[in-house]
Amino acid sequence: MAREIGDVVLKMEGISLSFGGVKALTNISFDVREHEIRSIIGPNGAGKSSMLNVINGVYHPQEGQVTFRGEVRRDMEPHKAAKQGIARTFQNIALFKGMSVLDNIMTGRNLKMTCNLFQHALHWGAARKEEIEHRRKVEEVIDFLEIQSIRKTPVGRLPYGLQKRVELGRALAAEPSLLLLDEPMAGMNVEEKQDMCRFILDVNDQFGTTIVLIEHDMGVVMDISDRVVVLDYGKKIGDGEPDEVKNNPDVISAYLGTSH
Amino acid sequence: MNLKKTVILGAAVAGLLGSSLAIAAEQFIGLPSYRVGPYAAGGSGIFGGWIDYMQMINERDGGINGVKLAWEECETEYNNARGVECYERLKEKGETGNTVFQPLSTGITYSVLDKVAKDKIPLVTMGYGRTDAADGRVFPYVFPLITTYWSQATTMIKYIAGKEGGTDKLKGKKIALLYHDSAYGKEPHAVLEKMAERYGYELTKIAVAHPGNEQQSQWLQIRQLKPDWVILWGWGVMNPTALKSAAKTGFSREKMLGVWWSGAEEDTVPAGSAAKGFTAAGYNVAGDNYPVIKDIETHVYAKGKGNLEDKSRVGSVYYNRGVVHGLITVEAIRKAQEKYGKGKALTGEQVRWGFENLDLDDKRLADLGATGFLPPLKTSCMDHEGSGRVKYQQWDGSKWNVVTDWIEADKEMVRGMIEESAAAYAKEKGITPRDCSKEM
Amino acid sequence: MLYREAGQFKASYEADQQIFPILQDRVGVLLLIGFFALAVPLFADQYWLKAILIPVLIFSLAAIGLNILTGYAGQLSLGSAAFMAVGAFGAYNFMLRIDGMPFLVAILLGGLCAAAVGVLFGLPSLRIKGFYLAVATLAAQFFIVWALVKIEWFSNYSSSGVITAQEIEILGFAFDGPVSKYLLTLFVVVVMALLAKNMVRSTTGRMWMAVRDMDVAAEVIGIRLMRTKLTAFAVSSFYCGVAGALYAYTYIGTVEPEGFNLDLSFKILFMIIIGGVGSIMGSFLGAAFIVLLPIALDVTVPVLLGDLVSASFVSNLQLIVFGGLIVFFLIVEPHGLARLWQIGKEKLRLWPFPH
Amino acid sequence: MQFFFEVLIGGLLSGVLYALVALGFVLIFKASGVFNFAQGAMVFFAALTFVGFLEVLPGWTGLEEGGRAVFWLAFVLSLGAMVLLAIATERVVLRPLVNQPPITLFMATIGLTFLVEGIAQGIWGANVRGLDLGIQDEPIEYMMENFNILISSFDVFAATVAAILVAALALFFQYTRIGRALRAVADDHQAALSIGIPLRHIWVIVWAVAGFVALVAGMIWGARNGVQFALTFTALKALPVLILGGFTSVPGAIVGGLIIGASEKLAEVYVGPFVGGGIESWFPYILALGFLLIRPEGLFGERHIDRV
Repeated sequence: MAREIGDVVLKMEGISLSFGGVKALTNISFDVREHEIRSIIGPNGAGKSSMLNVINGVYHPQEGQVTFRGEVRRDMEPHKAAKQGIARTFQNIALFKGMSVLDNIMTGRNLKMTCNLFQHALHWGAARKEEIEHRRKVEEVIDFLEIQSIRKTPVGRLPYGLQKRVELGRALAAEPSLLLLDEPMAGMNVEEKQDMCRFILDVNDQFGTTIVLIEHDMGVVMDISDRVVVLDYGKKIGDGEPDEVKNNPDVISAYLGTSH
Repeated sequence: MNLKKTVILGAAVAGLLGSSLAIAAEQFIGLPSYRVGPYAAGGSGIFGGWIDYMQMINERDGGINGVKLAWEECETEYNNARGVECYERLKEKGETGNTVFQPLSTGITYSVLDKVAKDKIPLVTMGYGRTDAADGRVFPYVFPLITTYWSQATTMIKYIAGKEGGTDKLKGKKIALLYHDSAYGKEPHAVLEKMAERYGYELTKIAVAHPGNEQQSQWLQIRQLKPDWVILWGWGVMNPTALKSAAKTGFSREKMLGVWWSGAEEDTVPAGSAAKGFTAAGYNVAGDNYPVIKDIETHVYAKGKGNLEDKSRVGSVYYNRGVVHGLITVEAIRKAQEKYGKGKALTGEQVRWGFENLDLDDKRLADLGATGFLPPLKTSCMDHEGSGRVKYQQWDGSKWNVVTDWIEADKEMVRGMIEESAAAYAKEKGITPRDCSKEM
Repeated sequence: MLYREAGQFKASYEADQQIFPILQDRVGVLLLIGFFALAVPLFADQYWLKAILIPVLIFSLAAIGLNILTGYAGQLSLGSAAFMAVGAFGAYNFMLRIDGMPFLVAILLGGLCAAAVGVLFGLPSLRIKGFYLAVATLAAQFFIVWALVKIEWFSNYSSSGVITAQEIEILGFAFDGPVSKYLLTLFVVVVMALLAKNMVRSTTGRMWMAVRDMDVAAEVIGIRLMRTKLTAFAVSSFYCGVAGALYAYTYIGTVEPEGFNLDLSFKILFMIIIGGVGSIMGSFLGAAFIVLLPIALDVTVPVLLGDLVSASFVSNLQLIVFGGLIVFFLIVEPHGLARLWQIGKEKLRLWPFPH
Repeated sequence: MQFFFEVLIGGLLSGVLYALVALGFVLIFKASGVFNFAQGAMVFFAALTFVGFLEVLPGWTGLEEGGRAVFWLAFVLSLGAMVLLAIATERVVLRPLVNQPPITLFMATIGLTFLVEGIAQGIWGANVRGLDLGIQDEPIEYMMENFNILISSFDVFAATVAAILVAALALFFQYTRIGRALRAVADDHQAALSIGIPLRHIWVIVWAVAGFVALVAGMIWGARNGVQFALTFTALKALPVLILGGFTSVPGAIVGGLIIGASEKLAEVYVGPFVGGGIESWFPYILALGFLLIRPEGLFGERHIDRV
């Protein structure tokens, strides 16, 4: 690949998270480098989604620290994470069901819009210009994801695969520097998976976006990831390049279910 | 529906006799009634009595000097917006438009208050509405007839003084005012406070939050306070609850005095035996032993034309209050006909004059078969109240019994306050009061 | 045939983002406004103006207010009437206490008072959701009415706690007749409805809807929940407040705090649910429906049945039919009249060539 | 101090009565997820039907007026009416609206409110009626003489009835087949369906049980304040109880009722006089609101964790 992997942009150190006594994550550390595709894998309940939720502030870990672009923190509010350029998608699609595809993706740009309520109410001058300018950006995303024909459709009416794509679009509209994708290919057929893979690689390639990915499909993960973290029961059991991880005995036993 | 029938009948008769004969004149009265919701019991009683009285006039006398009464109901649900709609809907009906508007709701009264002077329709509010409207100079079209809340409050103190053995005995007495926490419940505050200054009794005001179906804390307060008298300024379910709670806390019902909106069967029956001994004011009395009620029975109910489904309610407080509404309305029209032409349908403006020049003295009341049924009444340009007298009735466990003669309000005190308040209103609204010496 | 967007190509995003992107809609709205602004005053009688049109317009405005909060931002509220009361009493006091206060400014200030109170009572929405929040907003309903009754300054120490709206005068012209009051109401309501429409189709509206549809996701894309919810409360209460001021000034005249009771709050809620949750147009349809239906029943039922059954039964029958129709409408179209309207339009779009 | 206890105990007893009304809401919300606005109207309908039957039955059957036989016959008939209402509600309102969003169902119950109110007053008339259950609403002498504390015998009776009812419902839920099915439905509609519990039957049953609770509540409140339209307002007393206790918790309704009852009375007595009184209209709501800020799901409500 043409892109250059850069320095570490995100560093997780000793993260522990529990819900009322139930431990979801135990003392986990790993890092993410600029421009790379970093995957988190593990069996169900391994704590993968919790990890993403810690990164962008939805969950607040009890211990550990997160360093993102030099700023050290333990927890933060999700909207601040968004402001710092972290965008994400969700395991169970979290689109705004009552809105059209276009509006959903437009919401992704809300942080870049500066007009206030009164300007919106009048919809004149700056507000109008802003709306059109951002519409243009959103249309670029729509073109990129090849969903032109459904832009005015309410997302609730779309099939699952397209909804996933729209959700990616909403995240991309924010022009993030770090993109967190939670099982972007779950429940898709082979063809849809291929499309999605292509989009992920293109995003990484064209925009240079750093991507943290959770995925179950091992084939896909091993194909597109630069490095992989393996979690099991909230603990890290492996970390490294795909080939390295593939041959890690702990990982093998976790996936085959022999060690527990 | 009577309107329709009479019109059709009239048209048929006119057709028979040839077109040269005019259709018999009709006086239209719009009835903004309410027969559903929380106050349906009062509404159906009052409007039932009122309609029955008008029916009786049509049946017995053939109308007022030959002018038949016609009416139409409009359901307000005791709701302000619905009331306004009814007012506007009824306004233009009938030959000469609506004669009079009596909404039986203070909220609706306020909602149409600004409109009546422009539309020239008298607004009659008996025992509710805006007290200072008794100043006819500022409110030419509003008639809080017979008596107002402020007048009533003064009669309550008079009644208590009578029981205690004179106004001088009021000194040091404790009176608690248990009131519905609303504009309505606040009405008597100023008067009672003023009288407290004059007579030296100690007034404690205790609010009951709407709807008043829980009064535990208020009555425990009363139990602590040990007042000599409790004035119950209640409304709806608050009344039986107060009586029940009084019984529960061992306060004597004999020492409880109710406002006229807490002195009907609807207030005492639900309280059961707890209501026994409770006394309440009334500008009309209960009972079917009056010639006017007997006439309704013979001319209306005997012919199967009564408005009430449950005939046993004839003679109840609310029913009789409705009869008073009917009676005064009819008398105002009769009076106005004397000036503007007998046998003619009159406009609201003309009937307004009738309301302003009512003179129901003892003799007239006797003619109407209503001696003791309602107080003598004489209105004028200055005084749109006309009487200010109430009787007190006591509940004996099964019916209301009159226990006093008509008690006169402290006119001098109330009148001053009315004029003050009306003047403030006139100033705020930029109204120039009429000069009553120029009125006929 | 007439309602066809085929052939209307949008060459620019600007054209696609107009308030009414389809030509027929633009023309339709203009015609509608023209009809209500020009034809109605000429032909409608006083009854229609005073008893139907003015209240429908005012309730529509309140319904838009509630719709912004409930329909767009997803926060269920049962306190709209109380915010109307704040607007009415606010406007009254500004008119009363400041000499030469222009009427339109007074009602806007009344609306701002309502907005401020709305934000205060909106604070719990940050933690409480759904029906819990709805019941919690009842606190606003009861507390505000109680405070308006108790604190006599609000009603200028009037003995009965009521306020009487001052005469309306704008630039020397007195708005005292039904036609002028109607036009004034229409003007305010139409302008505010258009502003609302603009808000809900811009970022503000998208943020509201995002919070409504999925608040966690909204936060993740950078929407500040607190600010968005409170903005919705403020704007919603502002609309209700202005509606309340109009209610006092162009409709009822003399109002008491109890007039803004829970029943009125519920009525406004009915309007948006029957009209269509999340639709400005639906607010108008719902308000018209809820105002007109009982009147229509009151006019027709007695004529049909008057001689057969007692007056009380006729009244109760109206209530039964009203309740039954609400259930019926919800079953036929749970998304309200606005959706029916949309479906109608879609049918029209294809007519006469259904595919 | 004696006054304080008087207010406290009176408040707790009233609170039980609030809880009784709240219970109806909880049952329906638990089983069908519907916030049943018509609960107040159901209380009114039940009480009015009961009193109506008391009035007409002697004429129809020749039974002695005010006798035991008439009382129980009227009770059974009213219960029958509530079951009919439940069946009709399920058929006409709930079934066609299944899977609609909660707000639509809520609105439908508002429509139902008008229907029920209209039917109740249409059939039985608008007259205000008294209801005598044979228990005097007077102070218990023993407490008066020994502690000078005023406690109403009727309130104690009502609280006992409510307690028995709650206990009976708890047993019903815990130990009967239907009860277990109801709990299953409350936990998970889909799961309940998949193990073969007919949801429609469950809904009818739960609405009928709520109707039964409404009947008992209506009789007690009716005996306190008269059987009249204002019975529908009892719902307003129950709502703060509901949010305090949690929409889905039977014990929550009871504890919530006790807290609301006691605190609103104490507040009215000790705080009311300083602010002009009448604070009972909003105090419970503000209290519940303050409480919700600390625990958004109510006292015993199920904690909801957003999973993303």
